[in-house]
Amino acid sequence: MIDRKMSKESFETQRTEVLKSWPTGADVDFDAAVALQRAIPEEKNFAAAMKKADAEGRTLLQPRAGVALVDEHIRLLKYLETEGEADLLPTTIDAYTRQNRYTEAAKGIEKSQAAGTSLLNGFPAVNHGVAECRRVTEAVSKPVQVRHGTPDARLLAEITLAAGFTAFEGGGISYNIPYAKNVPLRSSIQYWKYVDRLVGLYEEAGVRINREPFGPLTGTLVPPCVSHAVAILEGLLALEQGVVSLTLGYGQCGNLIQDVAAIISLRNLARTYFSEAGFEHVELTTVFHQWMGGFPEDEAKAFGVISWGSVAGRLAGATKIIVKSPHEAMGIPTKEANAQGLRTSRQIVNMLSDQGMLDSQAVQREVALIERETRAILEGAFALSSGRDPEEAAVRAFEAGIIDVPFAPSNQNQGKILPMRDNEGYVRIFKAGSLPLPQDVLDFHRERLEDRAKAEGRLVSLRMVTDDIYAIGKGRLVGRPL
Amino acid sequence: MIDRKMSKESFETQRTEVLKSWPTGADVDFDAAVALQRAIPEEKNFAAAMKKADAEGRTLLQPRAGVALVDEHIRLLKYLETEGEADLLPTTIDAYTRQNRYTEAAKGIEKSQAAGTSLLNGFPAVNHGVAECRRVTEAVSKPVQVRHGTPDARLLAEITLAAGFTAFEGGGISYNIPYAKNVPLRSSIQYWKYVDRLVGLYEEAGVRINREPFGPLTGTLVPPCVSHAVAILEGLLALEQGVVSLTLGYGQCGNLIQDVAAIISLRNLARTYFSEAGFEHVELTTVFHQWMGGFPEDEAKAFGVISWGSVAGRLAGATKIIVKSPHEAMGIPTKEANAQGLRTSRQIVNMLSDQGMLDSQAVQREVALIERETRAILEGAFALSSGRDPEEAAVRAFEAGIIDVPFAPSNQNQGKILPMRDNEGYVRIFKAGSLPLPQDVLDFHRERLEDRAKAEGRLVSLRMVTDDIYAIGKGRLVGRPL
Amino acid sequence: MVEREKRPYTIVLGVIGFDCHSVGNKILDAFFTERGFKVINLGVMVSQDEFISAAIESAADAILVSSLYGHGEIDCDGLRGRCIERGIGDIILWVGGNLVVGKKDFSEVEEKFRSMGYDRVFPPDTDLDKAVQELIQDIEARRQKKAAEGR
Amino acid sequence: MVEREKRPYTIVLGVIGFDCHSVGNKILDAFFTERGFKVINLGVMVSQDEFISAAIESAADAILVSSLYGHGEIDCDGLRGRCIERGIGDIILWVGGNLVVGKKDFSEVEEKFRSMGYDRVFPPDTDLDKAVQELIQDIEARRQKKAAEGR
Ligand code: B12
Ligand code: B12
Repeated sequence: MIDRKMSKESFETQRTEVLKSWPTGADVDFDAAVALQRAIPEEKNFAAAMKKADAEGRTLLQPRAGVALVDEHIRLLKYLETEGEADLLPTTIDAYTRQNRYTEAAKGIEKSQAAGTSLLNGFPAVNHGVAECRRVTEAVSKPVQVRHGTPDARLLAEITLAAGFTAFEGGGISYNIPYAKNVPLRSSIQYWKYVDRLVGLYEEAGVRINREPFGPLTGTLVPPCVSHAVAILEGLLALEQGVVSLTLGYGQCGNLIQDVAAIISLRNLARTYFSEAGFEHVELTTVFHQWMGGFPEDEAKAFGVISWGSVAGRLAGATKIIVKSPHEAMGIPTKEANAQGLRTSRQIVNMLSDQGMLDSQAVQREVALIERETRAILEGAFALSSGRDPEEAAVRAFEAGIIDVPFAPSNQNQGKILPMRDNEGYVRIFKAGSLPLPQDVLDFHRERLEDRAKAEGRLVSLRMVTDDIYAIGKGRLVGRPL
Repeated sequence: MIDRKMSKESFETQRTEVLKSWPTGADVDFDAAVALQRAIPEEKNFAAAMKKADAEGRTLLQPRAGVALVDEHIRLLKYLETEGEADLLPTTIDAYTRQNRYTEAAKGIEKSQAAGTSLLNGFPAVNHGVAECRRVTEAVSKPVQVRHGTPDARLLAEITLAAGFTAFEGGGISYNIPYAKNVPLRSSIQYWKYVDRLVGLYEEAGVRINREPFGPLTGTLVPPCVSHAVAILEGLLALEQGVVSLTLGYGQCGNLIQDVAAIISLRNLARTYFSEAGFEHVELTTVFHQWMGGFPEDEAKAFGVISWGSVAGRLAGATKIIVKSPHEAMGIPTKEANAQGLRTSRQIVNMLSDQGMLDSQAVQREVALIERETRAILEGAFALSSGRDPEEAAVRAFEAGIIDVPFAPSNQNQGKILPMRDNEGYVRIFKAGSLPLPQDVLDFHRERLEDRAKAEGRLVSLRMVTDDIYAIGKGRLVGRPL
Repeated sequence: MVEREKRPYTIVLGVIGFDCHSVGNKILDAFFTERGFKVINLGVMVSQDEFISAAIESAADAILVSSLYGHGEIDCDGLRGRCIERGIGDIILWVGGNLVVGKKDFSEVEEKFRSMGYDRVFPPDTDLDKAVQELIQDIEARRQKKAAEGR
Repeated sequence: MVEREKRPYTIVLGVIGFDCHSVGNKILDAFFTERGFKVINLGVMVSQDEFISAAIESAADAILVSSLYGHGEIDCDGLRGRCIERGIGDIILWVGGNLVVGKKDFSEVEEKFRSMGYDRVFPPDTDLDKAVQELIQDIEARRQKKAAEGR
């Protein structure tokens, strides 16, 4: 096993620079941070909560939420834990902070103060700094995670972990390709090595921080094999830096069999790849994201989509589900709407929790398919690196289009792949670009799409992709002609 | 095959009496009614809509709804067809009319006019009479059914069918046992023979009216074998009088496998029993009722229950689903809340419609169990009659407790049976009373309940039944101790 | 001090009007019986006069009326008056369930039924453990008042 | 009568600010291209100046700004002013998407962005077929006006 841990010197050099990049960085004191983290009771530690849920076979619920001002944000989180009955809390970061635009974030804070309502789409943790962020983690009684979409989240990680957050979402691939336009993949992976190493340092100091690569990517018809390949590469990158508590994610596609198979295969693949790479001590858990693409505007219909996500997430046996709100299509939810999404999901998960997981031959068939596809992509990627280096593999695979994320904004992504639903709503691959899938698999996808086209009396075409993008928002799964 | 059709004379004698029982009866003119019904376009005929949906493998959605005044009722139904996107419409009758208390209903109409809002829990069709009811069926563009709970619905049937309603819910058992206190079962079955014969007369005149025995009975933890036995007896009674379009129903229990198995077994059993009895030309369809027991008061949670019902109904392949509203626990829904329940269900059913039905070994096992149980009950019942007369079988079976409906108000029902959920939420039988189930089946039920009790660290007890009655309302499926 | 009556708390239970909802009624019966009350359960579809006759016959402390199906406003009106007419004007009258048609603000519903002469009004999600305490209080208060009045 | 210009309708498309939502942008690109427009698509994360430079360079008829992520109120403000400063003050400016933070009444949102100088404002469920008609109208009107002014 090749040790790819970032060197102490390299980390320290970067750290000095990172902490200087915005004034609030100066308040980060690692030893004080470790002391603070150690004092956090077990039931507020995210990694412990995930481990426990996994052991008990439970599925936890977590919303997304973040507003500009600290007190408002605390009120929001407290509401979600009491009225929303959330098991796990988030702190969703605003989009300026995600792009390290702290000056703009500061303007957003000011404007929000003036307007008396949040004009930012999240919580600008860096601007608020360690002490203010600590008020957040101390005010609530459930574990809190930082959720964002930041290619360079080094300062954000330093500040939030020092403030008592016990989980940090993201990764060098998943927080670049869907979230940025022209950040080199190599750079974002380097930035995220730093974050993972920081988590490793906490681990070495006796503090377990949960890490979660962002599974859904663009959230829009991403075939499971594509997001699984990214999840496993990011998982390896995190483990290499000393991460132990790792949650791999997947965004609901909408067909129940495919969604259940996706979570099962994600677990299988991760266990195999991680242990093959020499990582035996991994606290592996999964997260299932309720439908991440366009939602229906009508709240009643949105409740249907939310419920269906909870059904699939629970029947798949995911460790946690990220919950949407009935406001999804319209805008950032009020705390009330957010809590409603949670309670709908709670009712479903509770009612299903005694019923076991779904399994069937169809599920097993799909598991086998997804595993073959993902392996083909990963092996194609590793073939481009020496010593199965996940960093090299990722960078080269994106260059070569061996990994290709549909509809992504990044110029680091070839963008040649096009997904499409088959006649039963499975997300299949219409244009494979350079994905190295075996010919029989490609043929299988094509056949399934032809079946659909026949059923709809039209030819397989780009129009069907567009129809599929709109479909759930318009009240269906498959984008059929009217 | 013994012809048990009610004789022409007997029917005509009763008819004269029935039509005189309230002034509006005088307006019923069968020939005019047939002419009116024949002029109704195919897409507004309920039987045709059910047949078409069955052929296409679709699942239709229907709400419950009824208010005191005609114009208000028309507005309600139109709202449900436009804003609610309902496939089928109801007209739910008020509880005074259900007890033939037309004087009280008249008072309710008056008070509602004065109050400017409906003080009745349904539409008093008899008081309104043929011409006013016809305004209802003419105002809408979807098929409309009469839904009620009336032991003696002869006049109601005469008036509503003459007014262009094309479907009529109920039956001599299912509209007595859960809906009355001391109406002799033999009487209600006689009353319903009249209704079925009336439908048979329409049939003979070329007009197909859909009939639907009320599947869920008390709606509270009714084991599938009990409601299936009732459904099949009522089905036979209806077919004997010349009914052709028949929809058998089942109220969701909550465990997915059991619910899917229930619909599959209901269809299998009905086909077999009907053809054994010599009825080959039956347009058999099924209706799945979303959870009919106590609902959560919180609307977000209610949306979860509604969605879960839609999932199960669709995965079971039911021909239609009766939809609840987020107001269920609180009171008769506003038209808005009713439409919300419909749209949530619509989103689910649409998203699932391409995904096929659920099938698995577990489903097949449960189908076999339900079929054995139901057969045991039905054969026990038929053994008490001569020539497998469903009427005699039903009356004697209820006397002997061979059919026994849990929690029913009627003194015609022994009320010795007690259901209880097992550890996976299946509704099992705790106290079987005199149900003639094979010993190994009873042992199986008991084992499953003991499993649950063990998991909960308590003894199998009445307390668990009470806990189960409250469970879904309190956000769970199985009523576990806290 | 007046002596505390020893005989069991006696209550008449039933679902009023043409209401067939029997599940809650069965639960209330089991619940109050388990807690030592003497329960005269009239079941569903009980008329005002049946309630009163049963209460007179059993010398009940209280009548607990349920109405679930929405016609409560019509069915429950006048019960206090009939009680007075028939000589048990001071009996404790409780009512609970889904008392009116539709989802209404409970405080309005409470107000409405209070003004009809009901001593307490309960929503469907009533905490029965709390209700039982209140019932004992109400019954004790009534018994002591009656004893003091020397009746 | 002024002669109708023959060159293709030219539009600049992009998602403003630090907004990464690329799906709608790709759909708009495909949609307008299919309908014969010349589309200069700047993709996501486009600054105000990039929009204007692209519009000047291509002599565009209109700029179609998208904002999905909620910062529209901050990001979109001032674009009309910069257009005026840079000499294309009369360009057609459209904006659409989830323009503000939260679920707000659309008429208020429309009002707000109109007052920032946008000619038309679109919600996320915009009917694109209708929008394309409106765009042709707006462009024709602007071209004729310019022709009439003899510029
Ligand atoms: C998919 C998605 C994502 C994906 C995006 C992947 C990608 N790179 O594209 C991911 C997961 C990465 C993501 C991230 C974020 N998202 Co997002 N996302 C969505 C979601 C679910 C669907 C968007 C979509 O693709 N729709 C399908 C396309 C076809 O529709 P569209 O984008 O609306 O575009 C159409 C119309 O708007 C219209 N239109 C758009 N612009 C214009 C312009 C003109 C002139 C005209 C005529 C028409 C027009 O036409 C388009 C084509 O039909 C929406 C909610 C929803 N709609 O259901 C949230 C949503 C847009 N996201 C939201 C937010 C806040 C974020 C984040 C900031 C994270 C957070 N705090 O929650 C980050 C953004 C970070 C950043 N830097 O931008 C919010 C915005 C909130 C608000 N405005 O109040 C939304 C509404 C969700 C919500 N309710 O909270 N998101
Ligand atoms: C099961 C059910 C049925 C079954 C009843 C079977 C049976 N025989 O019992 C069936 C399907 C037959 C049925 C029929 C009807 N039902 Co119904 N039914 C329900 C449902 C879903 C559950 C009721 C239940 O069993 N709950 C569980 C028990 C334990 O709770 P509970 O009954 O509320 O009783 C508790 C409390 O209310 C309280 N309580 C009750 N009384 C009292 C009294 C006192 C003094 C105290 C302290 C406490 C107390 O304590 C009880 C024990 O915890 C409710 C809605 C709901 N709650 O979710 C509708 C509901 C009660 N039904 C309703 C209606 C209208 C009807 C019908 C008229 C049909 C229709 N138009 O929709 C018919 C009734 C015909 C008739 N003649 O009565 C409405 C009433 C509407 C309103 N008030 O505005 C409801 C609320 C549904 C709705 N939202 O429309 N129903």
